[in-house]
Amino acid sequence: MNTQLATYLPLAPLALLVLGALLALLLVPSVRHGDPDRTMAWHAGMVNLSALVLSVTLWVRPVIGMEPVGATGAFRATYMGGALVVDSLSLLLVALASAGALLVLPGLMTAADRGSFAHGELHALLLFAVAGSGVVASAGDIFTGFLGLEIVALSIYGLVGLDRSRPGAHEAVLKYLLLGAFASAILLLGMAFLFGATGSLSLDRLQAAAIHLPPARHGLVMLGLAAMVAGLAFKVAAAPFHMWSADVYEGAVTPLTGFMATVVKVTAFVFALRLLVAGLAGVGIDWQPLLAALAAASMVVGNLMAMNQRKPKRMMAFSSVVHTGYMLVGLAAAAGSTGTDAVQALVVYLVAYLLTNLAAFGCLDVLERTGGLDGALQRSPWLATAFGVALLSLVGFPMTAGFLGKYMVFSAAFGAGLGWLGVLAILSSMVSLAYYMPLLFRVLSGAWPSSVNPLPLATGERVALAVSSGLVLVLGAGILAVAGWMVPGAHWVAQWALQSGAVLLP
Amino acid sequence: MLDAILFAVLSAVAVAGALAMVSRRHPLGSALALIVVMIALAGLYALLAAPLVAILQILVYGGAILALIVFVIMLLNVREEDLAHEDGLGGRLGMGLTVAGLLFMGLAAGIHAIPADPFAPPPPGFGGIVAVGRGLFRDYAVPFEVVSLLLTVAVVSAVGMAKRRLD
Amino acid sequence: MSHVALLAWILFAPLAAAALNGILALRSARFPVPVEGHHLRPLDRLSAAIGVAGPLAAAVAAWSLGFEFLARDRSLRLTELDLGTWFSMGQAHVTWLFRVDALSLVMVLVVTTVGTLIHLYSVGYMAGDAGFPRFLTWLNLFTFAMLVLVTARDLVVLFLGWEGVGVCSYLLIGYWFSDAAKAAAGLKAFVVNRVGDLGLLLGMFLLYWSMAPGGQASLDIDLLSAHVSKLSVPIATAAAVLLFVGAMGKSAQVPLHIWLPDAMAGPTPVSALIHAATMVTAGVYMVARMHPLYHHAPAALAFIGSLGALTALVAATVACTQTNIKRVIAWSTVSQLGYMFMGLGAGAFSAGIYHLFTHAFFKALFFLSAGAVIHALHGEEELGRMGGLWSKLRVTGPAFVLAAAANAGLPPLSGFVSKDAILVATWNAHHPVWFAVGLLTAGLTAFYSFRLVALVLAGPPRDAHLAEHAHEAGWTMTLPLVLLAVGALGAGVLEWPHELGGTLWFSAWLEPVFYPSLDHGVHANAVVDIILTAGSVAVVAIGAAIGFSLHARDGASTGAPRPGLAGLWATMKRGWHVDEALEGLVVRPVVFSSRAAAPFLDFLLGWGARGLVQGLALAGRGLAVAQSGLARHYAMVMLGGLVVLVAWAVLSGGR
Amino acid sequence: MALHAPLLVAAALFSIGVGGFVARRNVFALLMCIELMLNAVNLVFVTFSRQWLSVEGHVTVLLVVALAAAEAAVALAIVIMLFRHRETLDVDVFASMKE
Amino acid sequence: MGETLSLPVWMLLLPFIAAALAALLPARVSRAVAGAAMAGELGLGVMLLRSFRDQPELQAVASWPMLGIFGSTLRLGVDGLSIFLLVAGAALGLLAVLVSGSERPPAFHAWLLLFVGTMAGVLVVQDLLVFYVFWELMLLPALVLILLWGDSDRRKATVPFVVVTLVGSLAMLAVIFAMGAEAHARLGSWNFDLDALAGVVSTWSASARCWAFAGLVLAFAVKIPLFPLHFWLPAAYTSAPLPAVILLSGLMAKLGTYGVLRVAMPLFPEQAVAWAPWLAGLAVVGILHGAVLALGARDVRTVLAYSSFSHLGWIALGIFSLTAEGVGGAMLQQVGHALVTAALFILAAWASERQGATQLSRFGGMAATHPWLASALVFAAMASAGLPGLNGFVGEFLILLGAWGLSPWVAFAGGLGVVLGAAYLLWLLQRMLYGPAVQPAPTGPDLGFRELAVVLPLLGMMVLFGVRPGLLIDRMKPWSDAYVLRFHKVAPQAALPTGAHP
Repeated sequence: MNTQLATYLPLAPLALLVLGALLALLLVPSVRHGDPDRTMAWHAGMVNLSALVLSVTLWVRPVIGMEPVGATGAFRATYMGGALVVDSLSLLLVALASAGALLVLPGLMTAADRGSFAHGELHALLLFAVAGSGVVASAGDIFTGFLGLEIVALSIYGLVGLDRSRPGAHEAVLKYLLLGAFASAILLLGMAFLFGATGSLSLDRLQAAAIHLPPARHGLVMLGLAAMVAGLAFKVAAAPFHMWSADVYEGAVTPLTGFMATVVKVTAFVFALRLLVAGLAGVGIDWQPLLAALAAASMVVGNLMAMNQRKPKRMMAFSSVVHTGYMLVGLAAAAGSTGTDAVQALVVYLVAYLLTNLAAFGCLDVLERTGGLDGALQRSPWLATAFGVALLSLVGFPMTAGFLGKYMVFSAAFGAGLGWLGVLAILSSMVSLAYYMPLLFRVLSGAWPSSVNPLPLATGERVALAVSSGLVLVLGAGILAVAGWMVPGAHWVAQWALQSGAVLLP
Repeated sequence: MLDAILFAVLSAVAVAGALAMVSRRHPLGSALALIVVMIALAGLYALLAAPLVAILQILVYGGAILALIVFVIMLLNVREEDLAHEDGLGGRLGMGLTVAGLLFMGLAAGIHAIPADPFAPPPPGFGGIVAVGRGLFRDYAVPFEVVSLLLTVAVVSAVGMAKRRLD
Repeated sequence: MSHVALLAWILFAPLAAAALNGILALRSARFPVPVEGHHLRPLDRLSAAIGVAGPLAAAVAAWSLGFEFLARDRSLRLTELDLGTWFSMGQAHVTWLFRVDALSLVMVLVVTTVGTLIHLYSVGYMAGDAGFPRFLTWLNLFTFAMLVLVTARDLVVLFLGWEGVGVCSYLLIGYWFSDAAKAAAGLKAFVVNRVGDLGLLLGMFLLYWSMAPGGQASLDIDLLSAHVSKLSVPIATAAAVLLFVGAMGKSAQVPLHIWLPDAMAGPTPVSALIHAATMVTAGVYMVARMHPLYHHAPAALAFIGSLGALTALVAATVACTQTNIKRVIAWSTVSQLGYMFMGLGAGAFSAGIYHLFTHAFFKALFFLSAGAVIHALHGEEELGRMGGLWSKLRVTGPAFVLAAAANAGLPPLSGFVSKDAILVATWNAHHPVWFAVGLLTAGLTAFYSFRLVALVLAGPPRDAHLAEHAHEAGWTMTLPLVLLAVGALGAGVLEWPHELGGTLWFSAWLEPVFYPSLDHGVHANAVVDIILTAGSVAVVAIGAAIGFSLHARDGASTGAPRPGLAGLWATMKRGWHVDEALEGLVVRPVVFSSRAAAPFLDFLLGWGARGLVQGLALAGRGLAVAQSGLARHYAMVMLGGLVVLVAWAVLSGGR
Repeated sequence: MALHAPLLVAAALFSIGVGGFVARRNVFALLMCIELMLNAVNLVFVTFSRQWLSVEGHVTVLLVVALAAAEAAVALAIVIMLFRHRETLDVDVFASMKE
Repeated sequence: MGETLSLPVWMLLLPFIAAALAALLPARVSRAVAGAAMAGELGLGVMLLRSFRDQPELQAVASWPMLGIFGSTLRLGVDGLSIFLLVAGAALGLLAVLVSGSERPPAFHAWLLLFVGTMAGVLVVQDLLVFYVFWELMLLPALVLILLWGDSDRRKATVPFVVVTLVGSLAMLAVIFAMGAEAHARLGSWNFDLDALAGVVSTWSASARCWAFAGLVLAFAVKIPLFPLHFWLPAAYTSAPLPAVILLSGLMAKLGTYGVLRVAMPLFPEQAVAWAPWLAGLAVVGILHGAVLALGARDVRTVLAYSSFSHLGWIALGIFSLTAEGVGGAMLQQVGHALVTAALFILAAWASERQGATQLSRFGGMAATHPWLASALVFAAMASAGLPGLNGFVGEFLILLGAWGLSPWVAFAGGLGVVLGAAYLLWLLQRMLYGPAVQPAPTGPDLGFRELAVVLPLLGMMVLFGVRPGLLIDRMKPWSDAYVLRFHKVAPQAALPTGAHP
């Protein structure tokens, strides 16, 4: 195979996603005979699956043009003068995004069958969202990354707005769009100031400029940071920029909520990693307090709000604000320390969070669809088990992914001298019991109307839930590494996360 | 010197227009005020050696987007009672602008901290169509392409939402 | 047979009997056989044989050991049985070490001999009871525990016997458990005893830790006795008093005496064996056993003596007023125990032990004959329905009179000698008050003893029907009466005063034990002794005369002798309201806190914990005000956040 | 003409836009406030690229304009949908989900 | 450092493997599997005992290298403190399986095995992080067993239980992180090995060590439970199914005191010495409070639950006395009480199912109708009341002896518990067994062969350990002596008190 072409192979996942999305657009009108919905769904599934497989394969066996970075086996390939970057982190994000899309797809299809989605757009937009996070993953400069975030956002607007069956959808999309645009403007302002300080927005030039930045310009950098962090805080739903999330999560159909809560958030965090840890690593300013404050606020506010929620979905929304707080703890630690521990911890947490919430929202969707949570154990034990696993992981119970992530992030915080933040995080974990446990108890031992029949579950949903909750356990089994037993799945994740850290901090 | 005066006037017009836009009750009024702001901004761009941007500002903004907005307002043939009856707008504006004033003070303070070195004279053709075009299509091809993707997504979403039910 | 083997026999014969009987008891409880009349079922005969054989074997071994000792030099009268370590932690090293010396042997003889007789008696008394094997099981087990108590060389092992007898007494008092009141009486006995046991424990701890710094911490009685002189007097006193608290519980001294009268709920043999002859005297034995400590702590001795005197007097007054035959004897037991402690308090250890010895015989006799009376009246215990039984009960009657006389202390019976020894001792130890109290008590004792005789035997029957059908019991019951009567009559010989031409064999026998703490009180001015003796005899005679004459008349009531005394009489009959007082002071508060106070506290705790969560939730609701659903409010909050961030940037910016 | 003046003007415009956004209830007004904020951002970009004499700022401005157009398109679609649904342009009407 | 696989490791793995099996097999078989597994566990425990040397240090050590972020090396092993608890855990597990009805589903036995396994994990690991992991995992089986197979009011019971326990253990987690970070800063790598940490934290400031000690003690005090953290206990114990309650009160509670002995006090000896009197005071309050509550309780299981609370107070008292006698007594009592409480709960459950009720007001006269059951109950109650010659006594005696070494007043107050203990136990017997037979009269036969086979060994061991406690304490003595010596160093007066004289 032509080496010239082979050097572009790393771009394949991204290209695949974009082309897949555009192809979907072409398919929308053309598929008329047969079952158009299934066709579109298969298309979306296949594209995501192949993107996932491709990125994993590329991670396992890097090809020509991917130069190793550091000794961890991390690598990077750059294109068009650094405008496009493909490295361990970007491959991980693509993998996560397409995996997330795959896992919500069955739920979305069932929802679409019930609601009056316009299927064509549905799948096209889902693909566009994944492609958007692909752009974020390999954007060589901040502005491109920002555009990627906007692509994701616009497709989510569309996805939420497409659903005409839910009364809340319109309201949700309206709030989301208005506040989202507002936040984007703020973020852009920050970017402009950053541009003013460094004269460029491309990451490597930013890095170069940051290292010998005249102190006189620090003020400008700080200003830019403040605004950009505010904008990002909106995207990841960190207090006090979180308030949209509950309403939007409630308004959107549950699988979509799951997608928002996981893929979008993770994408935004990767962008933040690129900007703060990689881009401005060198600049002699310590903005740890900024992130720490946001983290603290998110944990406190999220907990206090979540305690009073009656609707599980809103509760989950606020609880995901709390988890944003935990991730910000990791980010703060990463911003403070020069080692890769914190970044690795944060990335592992991102993976754990993604899997856990996909499982949780998936189960929630099915349960709410059919007779509520109470006594689900009698109705369908496996579903209840999956939900239980997800909840325990949210609590951070050992042998679940949640514990692994929390362990690494918290220990990173303590290691980076953010002990107070670590203690606060643990306190918030205590408080979070107050709203997770009752849910678990309802599922395990609630009384259920015997009239309700066992749950009708589409095969796809079964598979999705099994995979997500199963992966939660696999990743959680990583703790077995304490006994020197490297559990394959968890070990790979840890490695991948380590390399992601390495590419950010060469 | 002339620049300074022009700059002062244009800035004044822009700010005044902005205030007008914010405080007009009827959207059409606000839209007209916005147009004024944009034209003034175009002037400022021109003063800042960005002729192409200035022109595009007038064309795209003044033309396309505003037209779109006005068009939609007309299309919906909004009657007076459909409008948000903005009772107590004054109070809300007062409060909003006060907080926004805090923001402004913060930004201004930040801006003041920057060393204010005067501008170097721009090289010939700076900000002209050639320079910007070369930048746009060579150095910044990727963002450009991404924006095209973005616009596609926007169209898909918009159509998906706006089109009537299929059934 | 070697001494050690004999000691082993003494200890384990009763235990083996208890084990075998236990199996029989479980079997007969699981597969009940109906009983008809006062007859032993086949299984009962077997268990009766076992149950009597056990203590009998022990008694034989004990006597042979005793004669072996007599043959030896007095300094060599010691035998030890070592069964290895019990437990060892820190400096606490406790061994299964059993020891018989002169003092222990006295107790062993009493326990086994009197015990055997009572076992035999109970075979007849309990015949026809459904739970016969169970009864003998507990009785044997009690014998074993009591023997452990008196032979233990380590305080902890002694404590094992101490609690063991307590449990057996609990089980035997509540033997007829289907009657809730009887079971409750057992419960009361056990709990009150536990209060005393706590004192005993704390006493041990104090001794232990006081020796610990020197590395000589131990609970071995002999080691303690050896090192006791190292203790400062205050500590010795505290320890002595704490130990004595244990004795107060076990030996029913005021105010821990309340359980003993209720303990009469048990079958009469139990009252005779446990609550008259043996267990209740354990406290006396323990104090005597720890005599070096008490000798080292005079204040403690004084306390003991005073409390003994008080108990003796109070109990005697109460005994005068009781109308239940067994309760009279029970109160008299309390009073006699007070006597013993008075003797110990006067430093006359051997006198105290001697009174214990004689008391075992005549009080057992007293109870058993009373039991025979009750048996004859088909379980009737109320004096109000007795009387005129002298003619009916040819054996029991005289035995009853003899027991009463000995209890009253009429010469030449054993009771006279021992009581006299104590009185003399108190005088010579310069405790005139105690002496006076003792004298008064002696009078009262005589009074109620003969009041009892009169009410039971003399005069016309108060209940003709009952008297009509009264009948003498079988040989198993009368034989023990006779033998015990011999004991009550003859035991006095062992300590017959010099002045009356006797020799003090008993105190001589005990002297090697008590040698360290000089056993004064016996060798004193002979003239004084004579006078004191004469006085006491006079008082006793008067008391006896009044008691008999008042109640022998036909139609004599069991109540107050004359109306004027009615109020006082009632008070005394209620035991001076000690029971009620303790009920109000201790039991009520505990019950209240268990029913109300403690649960309420827990309620508060749980509520507080829940309140914490509620508080957080409340704060959340406060926060939720901003979550109004209005986009522009959200935007306002965001703007606030942005302002703060920008402010931070500006303030921390320039550097 | 120094660096500060245009930046201050931009800051002012941005703040006014923000103030309007938190105050108004009419959808169109809100959209226009966002447009105003974006324009302020553009001014900042232009100013700084004037200072750095780098064309990157101009390019970015053009892309931001496109972005604004995209957002406007979606926003107007939503407005149409909502108006079709609820016959109003008042944002405050849409507050069914709260707490 | 030892090999990678040793007896303790097998004892740790066996329950988990068996649990996986039991979950998949049909009900009858799964119960057999569970029983066999527990029997095997017990066998392994006996083998371990036979090879055990009476020495203070860790034995049968296995060790693995750990992944860097988790620490350096993982050590597993047993010593005088843990070995008998480990064996008792196996025995109680076997007991639990024996008394669990054959109608129980496979999942039930699987969870039972998991419960035993996690507790074994807590007992054998020497690495604080892994200790924490097992500590947390232990909660899950308890929770599930109560929630799925408990009584009607189980929901109400479990919420405070779980929440309080988790809050406590998260406090411990915070301390663990702080110590690990200190080790990371000092040694350059994460390290949670207990011995390593002991060296690391000794340099902390006094206040820091105070907070850390407080956090650890909080976590363990909840499990013990120490007054005033006991409010979750009665509901949890009374609503749990019998096999679960055997493990709950038999072993899980002991793990609280075990944690204090193993983790909290060795890491922070000065704080332990300084706080000991206050903690001992709390323990005494717990003894009395529990006893008083048991006196007033109107339900068999409630009485036993409070009695368990009171007895755990004894153990805690012995530990905090910081004397060889007290600590040794506490260690002995940890094992002894496991026997007694298991027997009591089992017998009470059997009595209740024959009576068809658990409220004491509906009991009475059982000694006449079910003499053997009654005799066994009286026997167990006497053992629980600390009757000399049965296994309750020696422990209580040593504990009180040690407590006097700490302060005579503590010993006195604790001693009142002896009186109250007798009171509530006899009062329980009085209401259940004595008095006239009630209506409706208890039904069903007296103890059958299978039941005797379960309960007789227990009673036998009570006598055995009552008369020859040396079988246990001779193993424990070297450990406890060495243990108490540590506190000599920091405060001589605490280690060998002369007993403050009144």
